[in-house]
This record gives sequence, C-alpha cells and structure tokens, in this order.
Amino acid sequence: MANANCPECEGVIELADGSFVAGEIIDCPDCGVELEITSVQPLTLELAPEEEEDWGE
Amino acid sequence: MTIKVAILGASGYAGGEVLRLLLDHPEVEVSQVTSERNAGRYVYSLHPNLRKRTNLQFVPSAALEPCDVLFSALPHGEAMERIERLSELAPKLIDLSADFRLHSSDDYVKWYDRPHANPSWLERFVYGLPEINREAIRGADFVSGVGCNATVTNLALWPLFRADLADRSHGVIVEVKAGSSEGGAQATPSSHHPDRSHAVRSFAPVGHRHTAEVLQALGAAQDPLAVHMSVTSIELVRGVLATAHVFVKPELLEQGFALKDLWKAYRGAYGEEPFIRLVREQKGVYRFPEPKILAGSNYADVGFDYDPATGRVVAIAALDNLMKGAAGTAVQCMNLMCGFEETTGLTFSGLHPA
Amino acid sequence: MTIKVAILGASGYAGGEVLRLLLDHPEVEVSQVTSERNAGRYVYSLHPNLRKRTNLQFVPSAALEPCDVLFSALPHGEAMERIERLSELAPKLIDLSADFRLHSSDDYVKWYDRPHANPSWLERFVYGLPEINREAIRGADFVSGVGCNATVTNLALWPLFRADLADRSHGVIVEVKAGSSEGGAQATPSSHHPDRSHAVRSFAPVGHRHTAEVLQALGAAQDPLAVHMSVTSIELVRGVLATAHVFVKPELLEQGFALKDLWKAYRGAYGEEPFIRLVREQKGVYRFPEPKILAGSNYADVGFDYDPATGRVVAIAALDNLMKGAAGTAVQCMNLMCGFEETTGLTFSGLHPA
Repeated sequence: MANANCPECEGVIELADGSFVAGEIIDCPDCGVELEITSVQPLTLELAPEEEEDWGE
Repeated sequence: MTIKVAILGASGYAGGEVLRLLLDHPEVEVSQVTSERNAGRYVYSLHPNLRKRTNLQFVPSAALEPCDVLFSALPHGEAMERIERLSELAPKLIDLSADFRLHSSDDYVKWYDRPHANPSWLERFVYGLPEINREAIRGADFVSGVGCNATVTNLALWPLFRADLADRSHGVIVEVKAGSSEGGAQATPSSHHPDRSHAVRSFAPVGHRHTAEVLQALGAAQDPLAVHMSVTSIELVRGVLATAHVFVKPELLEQGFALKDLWKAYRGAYGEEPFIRLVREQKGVYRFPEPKILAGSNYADVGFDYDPATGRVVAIAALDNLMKGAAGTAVQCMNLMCGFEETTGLTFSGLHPA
Repeated sequence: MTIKVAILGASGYAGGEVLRLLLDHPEVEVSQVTSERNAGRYVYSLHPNLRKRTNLQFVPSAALEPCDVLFSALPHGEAMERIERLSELAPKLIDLSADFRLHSSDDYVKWYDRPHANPSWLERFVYGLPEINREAIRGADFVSGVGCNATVTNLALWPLFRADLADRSHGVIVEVKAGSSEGGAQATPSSHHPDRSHAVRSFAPVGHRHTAEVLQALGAAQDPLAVHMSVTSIELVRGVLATAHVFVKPELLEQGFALKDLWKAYRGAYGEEPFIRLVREQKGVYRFPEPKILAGSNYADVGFDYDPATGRVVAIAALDNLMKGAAGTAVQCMNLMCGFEETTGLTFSGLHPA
C-alpha cells in the first residue's frame, strides 16, 4: 500500500501498489477534492486544476 | 439471551421512535409500552409505520413490571416526580425528557422556571451524548436523553472547543433551523397545516432552553462561554440544521490558521466516531451537512467553512431530531450501558432521494 | 458464504436504492457497481446517504466480472440491446428497466413505440412481482423489474380480479398520484424546483406506459379488460398512491354484496403476504393507505371502500416507488431466486412522523 496526505485536508490516502499511474486524477475520500498523482514512487499528490461549479442560488 | 426492555410513555414521537428501533434490535425483547390515554389499544394505532411489526398494546404505567432496561419518554416534569419508584423497576434507566440533563439544580430552575423535584438525583444521571461522554455512559445505570437543538449545536462546535481553537471571549452565535416534529405529537394552533406549511418562523429568537445543555457541554467553570441560540421553524418534519458562528483565537490567526487546521480538529474529535460523518465537499448537491437525507438514521453530519479575512469559522451540523437528537442516541446509550456493539440496531443509512 | 452481486447502472435512483439495500444484506457482498460517466468516483459522491457505509467506486461496465447475481438498472432500451453479453456474466439476472416486463413483443412495440431488440428473450424473463408471481420467480434465472405506477395499481386491484368480483365490461379507471423521484436523477425543466414545487400537475392524463403491465397482470386473453390510467404529479419526492374505481358484477349486487365480501377477497389474496398490509381503519389520521409513512420500506399498504348505492369499489394502494415499486421488489425477487428468506434485508418499517 502506498499512502500520502491530501494537500487540501491532510486526510490519509491509501492506494494499492500498482493500482495507479502518474497523471491519474483521483478523489480524496474525505473531502472529495480532485487530486492529480504527480509521482508514483513515492506517491505524491497535488490539487488537480478544476473549475468551481457555480450553483448560482 | 435477549434483555427485557420497557418504554414508559410510548405514545409520543420519541417513545414511538425508541419502539421502532427496539423492535428491530437483535438483543432486545420489548416487554411493555405504556400510555395512560391509550391503554388497551394496539401501538400501531398511534404508530402506523409499525403495522404488521408488532401486536403490542399500550398498558397503563401502573401495570409496569420489573425489566432490564427502562426507557422513559414522559412529558417534561413527570420523570423527576416519579424517579424513586421508576428506579426500582429496572437496574438501568434512560430518561429522554429534560428532567435529568443538567447537572446543577440551579441551572434547572434558571432554564425551566421551576424547582427540580428531586435535585439529589441530578448527579446520579450521566448526560447521554456518547460522542462527548462515552466512558461515563458505558458504566452508568442512569442516563439522560439529549435535547435535539442542543445536540446539533454541540456536535457542530465540540471539535473547536476540544482543540481550544475558539476565542471564547467572543461567544458563539448559533442559528438552528428546525422541523415540525420537534413540537411533538400534540396538535396546537401553530402546528395547524395551513399555518405551519411553508413557515420560515422565528420560533425562539432568544432564550431557547436547549442553550443550557450547550453551555454545560462547551462551557468551563473557570472560563464562562456565552452561547446565543436562535431557532427558526422551517418547512420540514424531521430534521434540524445548526449554523454556528465562532471566531478563531487571535494568536492562532497570527500563526496562519487555515482550513487544514479545521480538518485536523474535526478529524481529531470525530475520526473514530461511528455516527459522525464529516461533510465538506467541492462537488455535488450535498456539499455541506443537510437533514433531509438523514431522516430515520442515527448519523449526524458535521461540516465547516472558514473566512480567513475575518477569522470566522462557520460550524454546520445536521441530524434527525427524533433519532440522533433523541431516540437513536438513547438506544446508542443503551448499547453502551449493556455492553452491546454500539451500532447495533442503528445501521439504517437514511434515504436519498428523500 | 455470501454471494457476489454486481449492479450495472448504479448512478441512478433505482440502482442507488438496490446498492443501499444490498450493503445491509447479510447474504450479499457487492462486488462491483458500474457507471460510465462516474467511473473512478466513490459511490457516495452520487449517493450521499451511503457516506461512511462503503468505499466502493464506480467502474465502467466493460470492467464487469462474472458474479452470482447481476442487477441491471440501465436506462430503458439498453439491457435489451446487451442481453446476450450480460447473461454470460451471471447465472441470475434482474433487470429493473422496462425492457423485459412485457411477455409479448407486439405489446412492447405498441407501448414503447419501437421494436424490441431481442424479442426471443421476452419469454425467458419472468415478471418480477412476487405477490402475483412468486413460484415462477422462485425458479427463474431471468426476472424483470416492475413499473411503480403499474405495481401500485396492480396491488390495489389484484384481489378483486383474483376473486372475480369486478364487472370487467365496465373497465377500470385508476388515478395515480406520484412523487418527483419517479422522474429519475436527471434534472429537467419540469423538475426545476420553482416549477415542480407544490405541483398538482396532470402529468399523463392518458397513455401512461405502465398501463401495459396492468393489462398484462389483470387482463385475460379471452376476456379483455380496459384499464384507464391517469397520473398526476403531486408534492412528494418518494411515494405513489393509486385510487382505482371498479364496479361489482351486477349479479353479485343482487345477492347483497357488502363490505365484508371485500375484506374476504383482500384477506384471501394478501393474508399471508409479508409486504402487504391491509389498511382500512375507523380512527386515527392514517385510515387508508398513505405513501409518506412508507418511504424507504418495502411495504405496500392496500385498502378499499365501497358505495352500496352504486356498486362502486374504490381500491386504494400506496407504496414507495423506489422500493416496493422498484429496488425493494427487485431484492425481494433476488431473495426468492437465491433461496434466502424473502424478507431478508427488507425489514425497515418506514418512519412516522415523516
């Protein structure tokens, strides 16, 4: 298991070895923010660029 | 070997909800349920959702026989009058009313405008909110219920005070939005459908009694905290949402307090809690806690937001006032008191859409 | 030894409801759930009530692996195109869509305005309403789901036709009042809150497709029956109520047909049914079936009234369109198909108040 902390909420993210590749986008299980896998060994994550959905209430 | 459990005052919403949960609880046999007015009638005549689930009939409280656990869901003021007699009926007692929630009889007089009938019993009761009082409840024989508006407020704020992040001198302002089932099963002019529908009604701008339990949970003798609660009735039957406004300690602001610190405080307080879910998401419709998807479940959803420009933390919590705010928490306490797995009989996840 | 179950198309309301039920089903392990659009995302991002209950993530349908039971909850028209491939994935398949509900491909073309993609499969599917088809379902490998408006109508009327009390020449007029979740998870102009709220909207005065299933269940080849359905959208999310109007056979009227004959017919049809409750009471607020206390439960409440002056029977039924009208009935069929106790994982009683 590879793990790293979510840059947004510091939640622990665990990924089974070999189940992910660099550049892949995953969701943080705690805060749901989209993260980009910037390296595999060691596992590093960055906030994926994504546009903020406008609710327009 | 199941335990025998009786419910005193089971004609109301809270008592009916305890009954619904216990009927599906693998360790429990519901021995008796009482209602003076409805003695002899089938319970499902008042609780139609329980049709075909039980043929239990209400009995008068005088007919109550000894049992292993007694839930009391009588109107406020009844249990404290009858506590001596009730305590002889069962070794473990859980009272959902407000009679034994406050530790100090002075507080009771102040908030409930009458002297407590049995003040010596106050210290024998443990406040029944497992998330902040689990070990005391585990070993207790007498446990009080919790107020729904107090609980949603306490669960929203607890991590901030546990981690000592809040500027106590600033006090707390909390706005509670509440559903109609908080008013109970008794019809009143204000619950008349044409007047209650689509209400956005300032029910209690000040002086709501549940404030006492928030002061008790978050207050500290040596460092008083001002809690300012306002309750607004909204278009909802089950469910309550609290939006609490707190300010971060100045010294922490200087050290660069940020959202991550809130995650740390909330995860630290609730990471292992079976019934608390942290909800703060970037996408989707339900990004912050919301009551309607919690109806019938024992979950409390807790979230937060932060305004770095002013240091204001907005702590948000939602729950079902009849479940996590009353009956669900009471059954959770029973599980702890009897050594059952804490989530037994409380795994319904709520509905979506609802 | 639990069985492996997958859900194809689990991002919608019906698929999400099957997932909610299976997560709490003691005999089942949910192996995979698919959604093309949401592949890789946690299921609770679309089903927030399932937060903290599962860390399952959606996978694309191409990644589906063989399993013991496959639920398909794809949009109408998909399963019939892909049935050959799907049937290789699991020995037992339950399709919640409308693709395999009708036995005759002519009926399918008539009601769904397009030819059936795989008509030979129609006779291999059993119509999945246990209350009128239990033995066939028990032995089946391929079972269809049920339409919610059809089911509430069928369950209201079935005892009358089973006991041959109705004057078939008169036909049946049925008015269905339906909640917004029948429209599914996709937002449309008509589901826009400011327009959908407080609607009392004549959604389908004539030609509702579910009529086909009522004709199939109650019709008889040699003695055709006219079923006239109208659907009105009302202020509700989950839930549907059917009010059906039928006239007693003239000869029975002459023999002094009375209310107790209706009790006899309904008890005869439903006395042993675990999920049907007969509701016709003199007192209380809920004297006839009503959907709101059924939300989340697999119950259908069925009742009736009778006007001796005209011989008109009013048959009334209520259910949760996502549960007894879809996912609950589908899981009930799985229990029958796999030899589990029929009520397993389906004991939630619904909430009151709600």
